[in-house]
Amino acid sequence: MDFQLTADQRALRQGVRDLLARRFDREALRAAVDAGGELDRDLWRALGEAGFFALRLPEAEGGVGLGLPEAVLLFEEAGRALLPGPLIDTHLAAGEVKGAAEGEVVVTAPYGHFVEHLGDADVIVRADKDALNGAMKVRSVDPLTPLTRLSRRTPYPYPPEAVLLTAAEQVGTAARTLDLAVQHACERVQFGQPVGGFQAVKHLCAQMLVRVETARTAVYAAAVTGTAVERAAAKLLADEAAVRNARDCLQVCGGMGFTWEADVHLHLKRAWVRAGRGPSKAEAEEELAAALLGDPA
Amino acid sequence: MDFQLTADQRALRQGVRDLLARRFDREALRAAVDAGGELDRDLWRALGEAGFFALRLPEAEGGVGLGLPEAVLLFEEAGRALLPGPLIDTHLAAGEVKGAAEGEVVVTAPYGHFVEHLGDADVIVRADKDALNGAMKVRSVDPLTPLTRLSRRTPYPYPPEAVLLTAAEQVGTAARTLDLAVQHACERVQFGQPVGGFQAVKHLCAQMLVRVETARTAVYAAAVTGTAVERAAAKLLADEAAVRNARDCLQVCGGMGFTWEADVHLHLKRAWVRAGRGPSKAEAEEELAAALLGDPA
Amino acid sequence: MDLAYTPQEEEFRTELREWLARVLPGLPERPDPLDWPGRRAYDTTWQRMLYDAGYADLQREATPTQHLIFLEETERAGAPYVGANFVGLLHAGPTIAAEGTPEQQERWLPPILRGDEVWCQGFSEPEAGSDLASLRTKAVRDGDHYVVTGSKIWTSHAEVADWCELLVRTTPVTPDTPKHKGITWLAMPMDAPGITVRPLRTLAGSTEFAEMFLDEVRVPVANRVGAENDGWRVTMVTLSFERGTAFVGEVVACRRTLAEVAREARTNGTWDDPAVRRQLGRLNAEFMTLWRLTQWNVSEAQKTGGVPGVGGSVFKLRYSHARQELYDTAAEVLGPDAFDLDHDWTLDRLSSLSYTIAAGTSQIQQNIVAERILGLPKGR
Amino acid sequence: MDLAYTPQEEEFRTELREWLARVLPGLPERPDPLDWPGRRAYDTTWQRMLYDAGYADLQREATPTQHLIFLEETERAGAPYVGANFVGLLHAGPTIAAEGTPEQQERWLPPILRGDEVWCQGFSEPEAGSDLASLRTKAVRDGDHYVVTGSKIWTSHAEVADWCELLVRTTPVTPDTPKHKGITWLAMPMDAPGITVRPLRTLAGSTEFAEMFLDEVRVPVANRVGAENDGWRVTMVTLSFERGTAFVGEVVACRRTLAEVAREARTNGTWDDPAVRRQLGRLNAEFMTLWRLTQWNVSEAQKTGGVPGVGGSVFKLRYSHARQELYDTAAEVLGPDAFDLDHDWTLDRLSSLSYTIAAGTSQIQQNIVAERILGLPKGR
Repeated sequence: MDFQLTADQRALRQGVRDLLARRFDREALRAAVDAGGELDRDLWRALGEAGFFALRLPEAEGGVGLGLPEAVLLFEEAGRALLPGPLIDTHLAAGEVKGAAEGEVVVTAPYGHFVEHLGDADVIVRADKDALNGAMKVRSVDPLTPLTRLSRRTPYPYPPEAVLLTAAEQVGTAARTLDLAVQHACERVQFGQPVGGFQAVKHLCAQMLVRVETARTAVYAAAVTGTAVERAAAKLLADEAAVRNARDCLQVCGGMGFTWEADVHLHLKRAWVRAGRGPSKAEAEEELAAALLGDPA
Repeated sequence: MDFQLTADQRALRQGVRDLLARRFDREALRAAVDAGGELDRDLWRALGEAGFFALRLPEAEGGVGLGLPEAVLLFEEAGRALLPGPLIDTHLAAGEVKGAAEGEVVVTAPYGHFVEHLGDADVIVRADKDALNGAMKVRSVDPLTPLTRLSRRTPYPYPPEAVLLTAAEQVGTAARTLDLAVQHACERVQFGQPVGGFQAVKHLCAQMLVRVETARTAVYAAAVTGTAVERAAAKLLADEAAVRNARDCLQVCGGMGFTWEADVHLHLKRAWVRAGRGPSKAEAEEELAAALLGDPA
Repeated sequence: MDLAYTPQEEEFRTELREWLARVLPGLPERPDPLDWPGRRAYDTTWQRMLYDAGYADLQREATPTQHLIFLEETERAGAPYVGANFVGLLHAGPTIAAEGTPEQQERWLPPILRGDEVWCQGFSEPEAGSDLASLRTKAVRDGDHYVVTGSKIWTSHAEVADWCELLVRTTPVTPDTPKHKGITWLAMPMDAPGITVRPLRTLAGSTEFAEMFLDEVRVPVANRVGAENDGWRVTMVTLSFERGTAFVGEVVACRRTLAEVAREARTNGTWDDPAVRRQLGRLNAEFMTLWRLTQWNVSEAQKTGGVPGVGGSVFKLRYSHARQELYDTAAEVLGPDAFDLDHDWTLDRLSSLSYTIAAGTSQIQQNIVAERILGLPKGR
Repeated sequence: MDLAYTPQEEEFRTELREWLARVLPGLPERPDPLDWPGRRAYDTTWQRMLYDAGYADLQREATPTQHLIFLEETERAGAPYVGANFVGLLHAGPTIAAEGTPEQQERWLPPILRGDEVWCQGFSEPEAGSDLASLRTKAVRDGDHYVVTGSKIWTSHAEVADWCELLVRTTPVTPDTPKHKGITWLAMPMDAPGITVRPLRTLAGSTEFAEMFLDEVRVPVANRVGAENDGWRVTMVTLSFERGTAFVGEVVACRRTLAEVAREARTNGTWDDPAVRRQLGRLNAEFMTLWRLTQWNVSEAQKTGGVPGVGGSVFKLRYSHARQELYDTAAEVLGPDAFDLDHDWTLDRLSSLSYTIAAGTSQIQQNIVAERILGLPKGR
């Protein structure tokens, strides 16, 4: 047993982090917000070139030939950077939809009552021909995720890999909001000391770390084992970690966190939107409960 | 509107508190624990003389002629002092069962799957003749509340006043465990200061106070209005305040709180037993939910 | 201990209801939230109507219970909120009433009550939030003026205010002058040269608040309320006593919203999930009791003339949390609509996020409760 | 990143299983919990069996993963717990192994591994709980002995122990000698005159722990491990590194209990309440992940030879909370049985209350995580 990142996996993660720092820095993020989540096609192609979409495509088919454990590392970084776009749908479409692997096309797909980034999408998958009949763009709570509301719930289930990759993105948000909270707590001085010196702030941050570590472990484990029940656990814990950490980050940052200029609200809103993908909390819990009546662990 | 205690009500509360301090001090409490909750008949008669049981009986029938608002003050004090015995059943039986009002007899009644203090009881009410067939004494989690398990659930509902008076007892436990926590936090020195100087301890205590004030208000309001929905709110909030405050008191008191000699466990165990009386959390919530669909508040 | 209203109170309520029924239909349309002059005009028109009807100065002319009835009935009737008159009626006005000279009271109070003049509040600063007393905006005496330089934040209605109740530092912090001692309270005319107001966008996308930059703004010394360097005490006189009425309208509104959420749940089928239903039931207990707690606090104020603000901390801790839970539950009931900013509850959910932060974070409130009510020691 | 066991690890597991299947049926009956000599005999018999089979010194002879497998399999097979050998095997022993002289190691380690000698721990004191370093039990040098006076608390197995790993103060606290600097580690023979052991009853009604009163107990200087006044460092060497295996058996046991609670819910009908069901599902996610987190930490220790104890704080924070939730849920499922001390889960619920307190309260653990992992500043 070696349930630790390999050297290759660590290098992969660092590579993506560096790429995103270069190609999607804070300035680019705020520009994307101002653009209402409109996609930067150059960036999309850069992601394609870096293997973001082709990661799990066999090498024989021009892909990188890696697996879900590597994919969750990528999507955690995407979540951390608040990278916009139907990343998961395009990633899943690599090898199926021409140009997806290379980042030449943007692929989206309906889930539940919504399609994300419909305006920017070149291809829509998992949709029958009249899926978009009567669909209406809504004023999305997440400025980085344009949402179109379907006239009826899509009958296609959210793919299992998409559930897991969404959970990985949530871990990215949980981790990043912890970083933001810690940074603020070390820098902001009130009552003559950094607010991070106060136990109440310390303990908020400590619990945020506990959530990150737990959710990340669940996501990694689900990526390695690929079982439905571990995936449900990963989704449940990662949704909770992302939403609660973003909330706690806001609390730590106080008034400053409540401004539009602070990034924390972008994480919170994205975490809400991601939690709406795939099984709900209740559905995940039901799946996990049912598993208890099977063979004892 | 004058939703404050009257001078008479304050005097009544102080009177009961003084009586219990005199007749049921800490030594008596620990003696009762050692006696496995066996009742002190002298104390029972003293309670009777003080009007504890006859409180709501009309003066014409030899009672004190007061109402539920006064009764909840009494039972809050009883809860605070961890006074043992089927106080509520005997109080409700005053005027119905001879000698109950005076504290000459001990009256108990089944609820759910249990009868409390069966061994000490002179009279059992709300029970048909074969209610006790096959009943068995259990090793009660609460050393001050002997429990007998019925062979089947009693068909008699727990009386509305009993629900409210139980909630009042829970407020007593919530308030008393706050006192214990604050006392410990002021006296116990660690790392060169009273532990109450640490924010984490402060905030635990502050939330305990918030629970006490909220639950107490709910109980008083239910006593004044007498409505089913306010009673459900009182039960819900008081159960939660009692159990969570006892838990938090234990956390504040640390290792010392974990010993048998500390009183906090007696409060926690009693709070668990009381929460088992009358509507469950789910039942109370359902009643409160149903009320939302009635006339808007 | 009772919850019944006296005949006098019932009469006050009846007359108020009749008046509301008569005047509300004649009100103009509500202005667009982005139309600041329109909002000012709307809010001051309403204040003038209250003034003419004798409801303008409830803080002083009515009992706490009547005040509660006023807030309850106006909320139920869908009357306008205090809006732009908030600071004048509830902060600056009471401060001037308590600590101002007769001339100052005569100058400033009537226009507030009539809705002629609007006030804003210049207390918080970018570096002084929870630690308000560490404020740095500096006022230097120059003849019969103070020359004020610094910046303020979270200033509501700054764009349309006539006056700003401003806290400034008149003596630098030194070992001999602790931070609370060198602060002075000034009434700053908002048309004075050197004031720049910049809207501050919140995470809800709105610009309810502003930043205010002060560059050598000259404020007459005559506009100082209380003594120089005594501004902290002057401010706390108002802030630390209340009548328990601060959240009356909001609690009434939350209870109405909760009932609406329950009906929405019933309509869209989420009601059939016992977990959703019970959560709604739990919130009913919560807000029903917050209402009773309000009545308790108002009754206490009625008896004593005003209650220490620490009791308000208990209320605010519970209420701010309950309010956030309410809108999280509303989002769960709404499902997909919760992602749509055109649904009121989505915006309300976003703005409810400030409740555990603004006007004293929950952490600060817990310190207050622990130290001032429970007597726990200040730590190292 | 994988969760598969290597062929060597699988072989270790298979051999262990075979051995357990062979020897467990031959074990004597479990002694009564109040029969201390019986419990000692039972626990040391088991330790001797492990020794003879080569499983006694896994801390040094096996990899962390093998150690995890050992703890997992013995728990699943219902083998005895480490019991009375806990302190010897997991605290005193490793300390002596790391810091003792060759003679000390020769004297004390083999009897621990063989189950010949039982150790207890004399660290905590009535006035030194979370703040362990403020301990006051005093040792005064008298020739080649220390004369020890003071009192200790929470000493498990004190009644039947041969040795006590004792922390004593050899230099009083002064401005020049901070509290961590004057502490010394001693091995105290439990048959020395002057030791009084008094059972300490917990809220669960059990007497797992004892208080220990020391009245001029003479301990040879030769029994000191490490230098005089260096006892804090000596102790921390052991306490601050771990292999991630501390809670392996408990997590396995909790997962089994959770499945039993689910089956009980199914049997008694509470399963039909979605709220109960989902809470069980939530706990499944919790404990499944705590198991994965254990495997993560053990894998890290396997790579690095041992991990800093702060990682254990993260685990303990989550685990102690989850364990308490598990038994609260069990009580909800049990209904009336939850009030019956004859039901195992009722007692387990009571003892689970100590998990957020013992071995570093959750508050202390959060400080550790915040300061040592996240780098937040120490406050005033």
